Amino acid sequence: MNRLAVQLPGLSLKNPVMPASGCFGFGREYAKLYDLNVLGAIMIKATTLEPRFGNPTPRVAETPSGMLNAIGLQNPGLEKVMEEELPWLAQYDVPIIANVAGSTMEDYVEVAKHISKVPNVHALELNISCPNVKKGGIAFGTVPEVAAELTKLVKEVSEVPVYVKLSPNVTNIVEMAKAIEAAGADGLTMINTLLGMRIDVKTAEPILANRTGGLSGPAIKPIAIRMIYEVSQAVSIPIIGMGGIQSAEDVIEFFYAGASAVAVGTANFIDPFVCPNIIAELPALLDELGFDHISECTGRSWKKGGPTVYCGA
Amino acid sequence: MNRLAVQLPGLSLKNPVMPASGCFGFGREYAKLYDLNVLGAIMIKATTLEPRFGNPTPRVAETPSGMLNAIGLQNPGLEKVMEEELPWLAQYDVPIIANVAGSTMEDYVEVAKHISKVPNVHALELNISCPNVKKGGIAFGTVPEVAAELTKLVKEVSEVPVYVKLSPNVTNIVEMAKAIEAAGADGLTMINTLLGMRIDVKTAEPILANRTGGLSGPAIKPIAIRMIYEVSQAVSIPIIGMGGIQSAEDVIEFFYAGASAVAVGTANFIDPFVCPNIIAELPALLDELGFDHISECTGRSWKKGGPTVYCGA
Amino acid sequence: MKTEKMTIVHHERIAKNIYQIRLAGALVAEMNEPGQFVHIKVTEQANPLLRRPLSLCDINKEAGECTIIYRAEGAGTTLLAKKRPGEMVDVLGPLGNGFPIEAAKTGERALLVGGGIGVPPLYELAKQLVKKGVSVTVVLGFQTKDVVFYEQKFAEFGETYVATVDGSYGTKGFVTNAIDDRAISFDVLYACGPKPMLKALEQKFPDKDAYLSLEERMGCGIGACFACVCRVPNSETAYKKVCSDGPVFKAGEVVL
Amino acid sequence: MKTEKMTIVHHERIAKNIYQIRLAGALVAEMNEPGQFVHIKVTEQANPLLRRPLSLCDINKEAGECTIIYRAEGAGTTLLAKKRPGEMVDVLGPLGNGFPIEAAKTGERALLVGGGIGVPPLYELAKQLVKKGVSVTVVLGFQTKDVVFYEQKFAEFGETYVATVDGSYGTKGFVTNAIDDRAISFDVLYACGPKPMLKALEQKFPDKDAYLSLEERMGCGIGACFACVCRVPNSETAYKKVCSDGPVFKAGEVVL
Ligand SMILES: Cc1cc2nc3c(=O)[nH]c(=O)nc-3n(C[C@H](O)[C@H](O)[C@H](O)COP(=O)(O)OP(=O)(O)OC[C@H]3O[C@@H](n4cnc5c(N)ncnc54)[C@H](O)[C@@H]3O)c2cc1C
Ligand SMILES: Cc1cc2nc3c(=O)[nH]c(=O)nc-3n(C[C@H](O)[C@H](O)[C@H](O)COP(=O)(O)OP(=O)(O)OC[C@H]3O[C@@H](n4cnc5c(N)ncnc54)[C@H](O)[C@@H]3O)c2cc1C
Ligand SMILES: Cc1cc2nc3c(=O)[nH]c(=O)nc-3n(C[C@H](O)[C@H](O)[C@H](O)COP(=O)(O)O)c2cc1C
Ligand SMILES: Cc1cc2nc3c(=O)[nH]c(=O)nc-3n(C[C@H](O)[C@H](O)[C@H](O)COP(=O)(O)O)c2cc1C
Ligand code: FES
Ligand code: FES
Repeated sequence: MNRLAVQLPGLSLKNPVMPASGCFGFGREYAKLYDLNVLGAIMIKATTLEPRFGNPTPRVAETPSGMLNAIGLQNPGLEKVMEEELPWLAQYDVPIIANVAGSTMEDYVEVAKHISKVPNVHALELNISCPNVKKGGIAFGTVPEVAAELTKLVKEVSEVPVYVKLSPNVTNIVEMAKAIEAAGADGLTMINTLLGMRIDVKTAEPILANRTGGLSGPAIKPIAIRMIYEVSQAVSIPIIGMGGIQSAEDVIEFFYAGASAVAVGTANFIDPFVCPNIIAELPALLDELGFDHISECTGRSWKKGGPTVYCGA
Repeated sequence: MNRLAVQLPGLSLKNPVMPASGCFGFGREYAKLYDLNVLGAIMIKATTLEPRFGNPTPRVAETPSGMLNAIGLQNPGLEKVMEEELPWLAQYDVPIIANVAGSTMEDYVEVAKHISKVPNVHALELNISCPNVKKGGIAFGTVPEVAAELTKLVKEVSEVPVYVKLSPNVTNIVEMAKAIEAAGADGLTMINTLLGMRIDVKTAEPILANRTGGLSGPAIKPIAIRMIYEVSQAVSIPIIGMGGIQSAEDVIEFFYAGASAVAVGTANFIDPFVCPNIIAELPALLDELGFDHISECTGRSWKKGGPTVYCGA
Repeated sequence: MKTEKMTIVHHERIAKNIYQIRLAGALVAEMNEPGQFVHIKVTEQANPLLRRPLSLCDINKEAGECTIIYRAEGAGTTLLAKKRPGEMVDVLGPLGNGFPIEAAKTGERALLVGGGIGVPPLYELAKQLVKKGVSVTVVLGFQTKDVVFYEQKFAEFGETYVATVDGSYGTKGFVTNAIDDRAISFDVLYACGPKPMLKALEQKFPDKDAYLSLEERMGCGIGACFACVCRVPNSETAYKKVCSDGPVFKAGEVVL
Repeated sequence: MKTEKMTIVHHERIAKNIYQIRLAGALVAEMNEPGQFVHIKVTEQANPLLRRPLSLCDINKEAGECTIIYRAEGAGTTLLAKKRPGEMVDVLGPLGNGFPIEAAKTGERALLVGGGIGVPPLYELAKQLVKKGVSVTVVLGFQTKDVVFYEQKFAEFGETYVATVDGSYGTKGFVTNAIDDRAISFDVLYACGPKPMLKALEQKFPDKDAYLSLEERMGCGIGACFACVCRVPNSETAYKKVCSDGPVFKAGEVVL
C-alpha cells in the first residue's frame, strides 16, 4: 500500500504534495534541481487567453514571516502554454492542474475549454481570487453568485474536473464554498493570498509598484487552517489546502483541518527542494503519529468518534 | 512645539502612541514597570455590562510572527471598571479610551452611557469586531447596516467622541468604514484581529480551547497597512492604526498609510517597555526622515503634491 | 520585575532533550522565591514571537547567577538550546509567586513531588527548606529513563525516589505509585508538574497543607492579558492568573 | 546550481556598514562567471523569510572559497553581519548569467564602472579580464568617503578612479563625472550599480559594446516566480528575468 497515495476527482496522486500555482512557473526551473516525477501533481502558473506582461516592478516585498506579490498574472498565454509548456511537462508522469484566470467569464470559459483537452491536464483550478488584477478578479472571488455562475459555465465546457480556488478576502468563506459546490465544482483549493501592503519608511512610497499585493507564506497559515476547518465541515467536495506550508508537520496540520491534499507555494523560494523533502519526510511522521495512511488525517480536528489519536507527550 | 502632539476628537494627545485594548489590562501591571504618564493614551480592556470569565484555556497560541488569542472578553464588568479601575487610572495624566463590548445593542448602549461619564474617559472605542464571542460579535462588525445602527445608538448616549474598531474579517472594509462614518462615528480604530486557528500535530486537537482565535502581531501588519491605506482615502474621520506595530519605523509606516495615531498590542507582551521605547525613538526618526511634526506623515503614501520626501539612499 | 539581557555562562545537555543553562546578570538580585519564573525571549526576530516561561531552578546570589532547566522541544526552546556561553538572552522577571517556605516549620517534614519539567523549581525549594531545617523527601516522576535528571542533586537534600511511566528506571508508574510504595509521611506537600499529577495529589491528600505550581500558556506573563487564568471554586466569574497570582497556589484555592 | 550550507571562514567590516564575507564549500566548484550571484538565507527561522541575492566578488577555486561583499542595511543583511566564522549560511547558487569575458579580446581595453554595492562583482571580472590580457580601467562611485572600499584591490589590476557624490573623496559627483574628467577611452564597457547610473552610461555611450548588471527585488532567484522581470524594447509582452536571463544584459537588450 502506498501510504501517501490520494484519490481526488480527476487526480490519482502518488502523494498529496504539489507546488502551488505561480510559485513553480511551468516546472522548468525546478526540473534542473530534482526529478519532477516525485511530485504528487503540479499546479502551473495562471494561464490567460492572451499573453500578459503583468505589473511593473518591484513585484515582491518581504513582510514578517511572509511576502507580498503583485506579479499581475504574467504568463505566455493559452497558445504558448498549450504548445510549449504542457507538452514539455508531459515527459513527467505527474498530473497537471491548470490554473485558469481571466478578466471576463468568456475568457475563463475559452481557456478552460481548450486547456482541459490537453492529455496531461487532469484538472482545472479556477483562479477567481487573484487580488492583483483590477478588472474582474476581485469580484469573481468575493460574490457567491458570480463565483457560482462562473463555475457552472466552466463546468459545462471542461473535459476534466474543476477545482475552484477560494479567496480569503471575504467575510464569509463558507457561503462562498457552498455556492461554488452547489454550482457543480469538483473540489476546492484554498487559500489564495490575502490583500496586503508595505510602505517604504524612507520614501513614503508603497514598496510594490502596484501598491497592494497578495500576502503569502507562514504568516497566513493560521488563517488558511481556520478557513479549511470551517469549509471542510460545510461541503462534501475535497479541499486542496495551501497557505504557508513549509514542513511535513504543516501538511499534517492542513489535513487535520480538513484538506485531502496540499500545495506548497512561497516555501519553494526559500528552499527549492521543499516539496521533495516534505514528501520524503511524511512516512516517518505518519509512523510517529500512528497513522497507516495520510488520508486518515483529513478532518481529524473536527471528526468525532474516530479512533483515539496517539499522543506523544 | 511638541513634534509628537496630536489632536483627535476628544483626545489631546502628547504623543500618538498608546497601548491597544486587551494588551494592557487596566494599566496596573505596566505601571510597575514604568510611569504611565509617558503614554499618549490608554485603551483599556473591553468592558461589558456584566463581569465575564471568558473562554476556557488555553487561550493563546503562537503562529509564525504572530499569535492567536481567544480570551473571550474576560473583564470585571462595568461597575468594577467604573469603581476601581478608572479611578485608579485617574492618577495619571493620560486620556483613557474605553473599549466597549457587548452581546446586544442594548448592552453597548448601557455601557457607553455610563462609562462615557467618567471624567478620565475621553473617548469610547466600540469593539464590534472581537471574533471570540459567538453571540453578536461577528455580525456587528461584518454587516455595515448593523454597525451603523449600533454607532448611531451609542452616539446618542455617549458624552464623549465615539471611535469604532473595524474588523479585518470582511470583504469590503471601505464599505464598513463609510457606513460607520455616515452613522456619526468620530473616528475609526483598525484593525482588530483576523480569525485564525492552529491544530496540535500530536493530538489533532485545536490548540485553543475555543478552537479559533484572533490573529495579531507582526504577521498581520501588511493587512492592517493595506486596510488603513484604503479606508483613509475614503473617509474623513481620523484613524487610530494598529496591527503588528513593534517599532518607531512601524509607527511611521502606519502614518504614511493614513493613520493619525497608533496603538501597540501584542508587542507589549514581547517587550513590556515597547511603548515608552517607541515614544522615545520617534523624534530622532522624524529628524532622519526630515519631518518637523509627526502629523506630516499621515496619508503621505497616497497624498499627492506634498513636498518631496527626503530619500536617505 | 524588569527586563535584562543576561549572559549565558554555562549551557549543557543533562538528559535527552533536557538542558541546563546558567545566566548571569543584575536581575539575580531580585530573585528570591523558589517557584518563581522568568519569561525568556530567545531571539530578536519576530519569530518565534512570544517569550517562554521557565522556572528558576537555582538562585546563586553570591555569584549573581541563576540556573534554569528546560526541555528543548518546540521552536523557542530548540533555538535556545543552540545558544552558546557568552551569548545573551532577554529575560523578563522574576515573575509570579513561588512556594511558601514559611508553610513548613523548622523540624517538620516536607514532601516535594515533581513531574518532568516540573522538577526544576523544586531544587531551589529543597535548598531553602533544608537550610531552614525542614526535612525533605523528594519524589520525581519522568516518562522514561533517558529523561531523568537531578536525582543525585536532590539526594543531597533528602531521600529521593524516582518513578518512570515505562518502568525503565525506579518505580514503574506515576509519582503516586512511588509515594504509595514507601508510605511516605509528611506535614507539607509541594508539587510541580502536569495537571493530571497535581489533581491526583490533591485527591490523594485532601487534608494536607499542599502547594501546587500550575502551568498555563501565557501571553504577557505579568498579569495584563488574561491568557493564563484559572477558575476559583464555586464562582462563575472569579479567577486567578497563573502568571501573577500563581504559578503556585494552595491546594483548593483554584480549580485544577 | 544547488543549495549548500557553506561555512563562514572569514567575516570582516571593511567600510561603514560594508562587510566582506568568505565562504567555503563544494558549491565553489560550480562558480565561474563574474557577475553571477548567490541567493542566501541568513536564518533558519521564518523571519526574515526570503533569501537575499548577493554577487560573487571573488572566486578562489583552489581554496574552495568565494568572497561576497555586502551592505548591512535591512533585516536580512543585518542578521548576516552578526554571523561569526565557523557558522554556516544556506546558499543557493551560483545563479544567473554573468559578464561575458569573451566580449573583450586580448589586448583590448575594458572600462569597469561600479556604483556602491554594485562594485563587488567587478572585482572577479577585473581579475579574469586581466588574466586574459585585457587592459582594465576602473571607475567606482560611492555616496561618501566612509563607504568607499576596494580601491586598492582594484588598483592592482589597472588604473582606478573613485567618485563620491558629496565630494568627500576622489572626484566630486557621479561616475560619469569621473569618466569625463579623465576622457577615458575603451573598447568594452562593463557596469554594475543603481539604475540611474546604468541609464546614464547607456545614454553616454550609445554605440559602445556595453554590459550592464541589473538589480531587481527577487522571489525565487531561479526564474520561476516572475518577480524580477524587465521589459524588452518594442514589445508589449516580451520580457527577460533578471535572475535567470540576467543579471547581466547587453546594453539595449532590455529596457532600463
Ligand atoms: C510558570 C511556568 C514555568 C515553567 N517552567 C519550566 C521549566 O522550568 N522548564 C521547562 O522545561 N519548562 C517549563 N515550563 C514549560 C515551558 O514554558 C514550555 O515547555 C515552553 O514554553 C515550550 O516552548 P517551546 O518553544 O518548546 O514550544 P512551542 O510549541 O514552540 O511553544 C509555542 C507556545 O506555546 C507555549 N507553550 C508550549 N508548551 C507550553 C507549556 N507546557 N506550558 C506553557 N506554555 C507552553 C510556549 O510558551 C509558546 O508560547 C514552564 C511553564 C510555566 C507556565
Ligand atoms: C543580482 C543581484 C546582486 C546583488 N549583489 C549585491 C552585492 O554583491 N552586495 C550587496 O550589498 N548587495 C547586492 N545586491 C543588493 C542586495 O540584494 C540587497 O541589498 C539586499 O537584498 C537587501 O537585503 P536587506 O536584508 O538588507 O534589506 P531588507 O530591506 O530587509 O530587504 C527586504 C527585501 O527586499 C529585497 N531588497 C531590498 N533591497 C534590494 C535591492 N537593492 N536589490 C534587490 N533586492 C532588494 C531583499 O532581498 C528582501 O527580499 C544585489 C542584488 C541583486 C538583485
Ligand atoms: C509569487 C506568487 C505568484 C502566485 N501566482 C499565482 C497564480 O498565478 N495563480 C494562483 O491561483 N495563485 C497564485 N499564487 C498564490 C499561491 O498559489 C498560493 O495560493 C498562496 O501563495 C498561498 O500559499 P503559500 O503561502 O504556500 O505561498 C501566487 C503566489 C505567489 C507567492
Ligand atoms: C490578548 C489580546 C486581547 C485583546 N483584547 C481585545 C479587547 O478586549 N478589545 C479589543 O477591541 N481588541 C482586543 N484585542 C485586539 C488588539 O487591541 C489589537 O486590535 C490587535 O491585537 C492588533 O494589534 P497588535 O497586532 O499590535 O496586537 C486583543 C488582542 C490580544 C492579542
Ligand atoms: S500571561 Fe498574561 S495575564 Fe497571565
Ligand atoms: S526572482 Fe523569481 S523569476 Fe526571478
